[in-house]
Amino acid sequence: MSPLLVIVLRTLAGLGLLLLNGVVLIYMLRKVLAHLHLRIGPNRVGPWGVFQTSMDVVKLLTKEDFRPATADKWLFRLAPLLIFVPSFMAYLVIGFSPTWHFANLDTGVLFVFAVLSFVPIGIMMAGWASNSKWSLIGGMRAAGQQIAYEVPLLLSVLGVVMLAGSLDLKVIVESQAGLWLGFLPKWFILPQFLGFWLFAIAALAESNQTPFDMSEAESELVTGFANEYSGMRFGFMFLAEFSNLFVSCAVGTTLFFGGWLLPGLEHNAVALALGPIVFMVKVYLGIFCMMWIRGTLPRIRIDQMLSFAWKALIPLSLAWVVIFAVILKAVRA
Amino acid sequence: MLPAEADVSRWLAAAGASAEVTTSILGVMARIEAARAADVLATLRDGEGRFDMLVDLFAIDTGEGIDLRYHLRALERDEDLYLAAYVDYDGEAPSAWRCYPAVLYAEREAAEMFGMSFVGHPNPKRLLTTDEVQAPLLRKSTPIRTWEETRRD
Amino acid sequence: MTDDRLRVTSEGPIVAEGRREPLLLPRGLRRVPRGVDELATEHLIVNMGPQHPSTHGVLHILLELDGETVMAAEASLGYLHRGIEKLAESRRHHQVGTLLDRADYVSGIHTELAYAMAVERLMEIEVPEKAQWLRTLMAEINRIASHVLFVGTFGMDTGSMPTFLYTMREREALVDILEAVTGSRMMFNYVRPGGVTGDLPGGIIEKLETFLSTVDTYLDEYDVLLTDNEIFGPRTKGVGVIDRTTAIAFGMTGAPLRATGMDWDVRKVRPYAAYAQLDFDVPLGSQGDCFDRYVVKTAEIRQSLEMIRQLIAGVPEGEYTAKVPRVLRPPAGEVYTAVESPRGELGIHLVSDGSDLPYRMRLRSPAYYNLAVVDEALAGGLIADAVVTLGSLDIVLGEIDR
Amino acid sequence: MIWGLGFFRAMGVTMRNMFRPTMTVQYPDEHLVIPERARWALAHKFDESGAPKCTACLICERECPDHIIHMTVSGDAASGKHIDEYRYELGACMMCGLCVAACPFDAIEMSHEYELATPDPDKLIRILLRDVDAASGKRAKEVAPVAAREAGAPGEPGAPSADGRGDGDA
Repeated sequence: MSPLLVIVLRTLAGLGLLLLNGVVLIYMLRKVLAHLHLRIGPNRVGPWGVFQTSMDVVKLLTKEDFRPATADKWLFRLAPLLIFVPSFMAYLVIGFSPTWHFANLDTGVLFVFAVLSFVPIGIMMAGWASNSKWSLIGGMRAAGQQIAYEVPLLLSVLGVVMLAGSLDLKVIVESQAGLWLGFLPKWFILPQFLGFWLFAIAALAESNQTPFDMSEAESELVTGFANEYSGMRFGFMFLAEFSNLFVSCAVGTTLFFGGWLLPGLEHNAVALALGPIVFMVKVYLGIFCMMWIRGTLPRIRIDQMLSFAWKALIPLSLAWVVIFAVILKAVRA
Repeated sequence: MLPAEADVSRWLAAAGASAEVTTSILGVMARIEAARAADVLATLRDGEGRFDMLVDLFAIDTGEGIDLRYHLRALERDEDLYLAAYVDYDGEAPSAWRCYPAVLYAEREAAEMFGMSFVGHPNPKRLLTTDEVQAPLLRKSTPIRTWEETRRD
Repeated sequence: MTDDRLRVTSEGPIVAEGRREPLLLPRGLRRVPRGVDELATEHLIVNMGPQHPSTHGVLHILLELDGETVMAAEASLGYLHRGIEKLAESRRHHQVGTLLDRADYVSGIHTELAYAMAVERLMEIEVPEKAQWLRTLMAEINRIASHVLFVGTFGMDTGSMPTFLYTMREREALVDILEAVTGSRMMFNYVRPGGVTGDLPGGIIEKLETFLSTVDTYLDEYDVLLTDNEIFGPRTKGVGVIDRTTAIAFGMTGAPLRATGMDWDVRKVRPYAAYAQLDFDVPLGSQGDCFDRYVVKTAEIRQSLEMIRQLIAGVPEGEYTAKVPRVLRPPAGEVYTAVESPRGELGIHLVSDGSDLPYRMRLRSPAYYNLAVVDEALAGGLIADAVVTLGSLDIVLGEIDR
Repeated sequence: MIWGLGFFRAMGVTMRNMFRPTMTVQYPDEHLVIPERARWALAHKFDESGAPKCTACLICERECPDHIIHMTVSGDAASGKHIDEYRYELGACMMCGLCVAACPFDAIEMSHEYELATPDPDKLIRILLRDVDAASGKRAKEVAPVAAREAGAPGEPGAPSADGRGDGDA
């Protein structure tokens, strides 16, 4: 087949995975939150409510895609795309198994975070374009929050990159193979324990999850920047939020929990076959933890969150990078 | 629980208001003229009486005019005192918000429901009803679908 | 209190130094004078309510925002005004209870009790001991149901979803007991002048005991989820501070007043029904911020549980209502009776002219005076603080708008 | 306790609740048990022979605070009353139970029928009795003669307080 066709097919497969993931994640969130709160969650549409989210997607498709008259015409239409496309592009870099990946860039980590930094622009654009005061406040909050947490996110990843010696996700995962002292898997979470916590907090803030869901704080701004959107435009934003969730968890597993590697078996046919399944299980465990946090903790106030980022997270991650570099040099020498 | 009538009339005399003090099942009530209400309240609060809390302010339509009720309370001594002031329909009374900010809402409601006004109230808008409601609602003259009318409609 | 901290609206800035011109309706956006160095920033006038997730009812607050900070706030009321006081003037004394349930619809028993006591004091009716016992028990069950709803919605205001759903479990158990005894879940129509409309049906004491056995573990869980939480603390401590002089000046009663350390609880100061025989203490706060109001309310839940245990221990015998004439015709006169409702001191000022219809009934509603302070308490904070402060005042709009 | 521990204890609470049974009552399939005293829609009582116990004394119509019971009665006390129509506006009823408390003949009760939602408004007005002879005047509950009212006061509202016991010594 011609390389162009391969690329098109891979992108379509990526889009298909994203939509499937979105549907499964929304259903999973509603079920997890329900059972955390002594409720049952969707159980009417299909067995155990499995078709609930797909029916929601159909509903969003058929709903009227309304645009307020006073809204800024072009920006209003552009905003959902600018939120959805970056999280879709980030999909393409994730490696599900040594052979399964859409495109393997040798600067994978950098590409993911560079692409994800488009999302706050989209959110602010949505907030501003819908010409409603509450959306504007939601948009402003999102901008302040994501810029403040972009820095610690990248700094926390530096440690891993130093350990693996390359930005390529495949190389990072492969360098986590093998065992320490016979039983400990060589995952980067062990040497990089503090780095992992910094990454987790920053990733939570990046994907607008509680306790950092300031931009669509239900009790203050109803749904913040997405107030005036309806129909499939709102669907894109909603899906983007969940694919951001998936991407941050996927990157977290690749960097810290050894991607598709199981401590026991390496480099044989079975590992290759089991790779994607192991990877997806790890990612979904990470997503479950994020949903667990979402169903428990209250929300931080916007100024507390920004001062926490600038005064606590960034100095800590800077110090950690320096200390870890020194330790690494000493160990390697 | 009840302040002695002698004390009450002494405090009121200090405020220079002529008042007839009565004691009933309600408690001690002093009737003063509406024009002096604000100064009497100020002296009762800052003076020796120390009635530091205004529990309630409301009006009663007595057929010929509007009777204001100020319900004061001295928290340390747990004593209540009622001030009654007579205002005729569409009349006015001095606003007492400077010494009891609690009356801010109560005065707006009393003015709107009984068709009177409070001089000096900072925000004399309607509180509970919208502009379409013209008649003062709680006056006895404003009709309501009484039980008798509906007996055989 | 006559310092200029409280000069209000048209004669000058409302309150705090940061405040500029007051908020009067209708008004255009004000521009800050374009000084050479000053950015031309405009204040944003935003409507919070009447349809808003955290105004606890149909309350419409106009916020004047400078960025995220609230410069001025003004509540506009009346969306739930049904003219209860006017309607009461054409109802017989035993029919007014149905109106009063709908004033404070979260704690109907307290409002009915206040009215019944007013008529009883006018007609000098002596209420039998069993009726007083029943009234106190139902009032305390209703208080816990209302406080538990407060804990849930206050958690929701700060963003914590689970507390709201867990508190519904408690409230459901209590409301079922209330339905079994009074006949309805919220609109009880249970307390009448002279006594109550029915004795405890069978099985209620057992239901209460099972509830009491499990509720303590759940209350400790709410403490873990909210009180000791590292996010809930900074969100509520030092937010919406209302000190004692402001609280007394604005006529605030109930938890907001006790949160400032003022020991004033109508059940202790002027005991009514069977409260004189119960021993319970009145929890007090210190700073008068949102956190203290919340802690005072959760402590009050535990006190009410204690009271219910004491009540269940000794069930008196006797009639559940006094001999009361079919048509109540109290003598001419005025009376004021106060009750400690979950929101504060709820008083009924009843003026009777000797006929069988009340001449004038004034409902002194605690939430009405607790809300009046909103213009002061919200100024200076962020929007998130405004939501939390409003939630901590635990207002019910039915009682404010009457 | 150290700063970060509060998060994990809170998450421990929610995880514990994950294993507790859910409290949702799945309404169309499961129904809540209604307590005996619950008050819902108004309903008439009938004696063994199927005739209504209502004697058309109009006390419930006068007692209702919202005036939603309207009865049209023909004939007079002597020759036996005939109820043409007992009209009950279910839509406006607040189920307070005052009419049942006031009825001296124990002829009406607050039933347990709570599924009252209907799309069309006409169903909200119910004709409980149509074209039926009223029962004779024997009193189910011993009620003292109603205190004569002074001139000028409207009709005589028979409103016994709790369950009809009251001896009119105003």
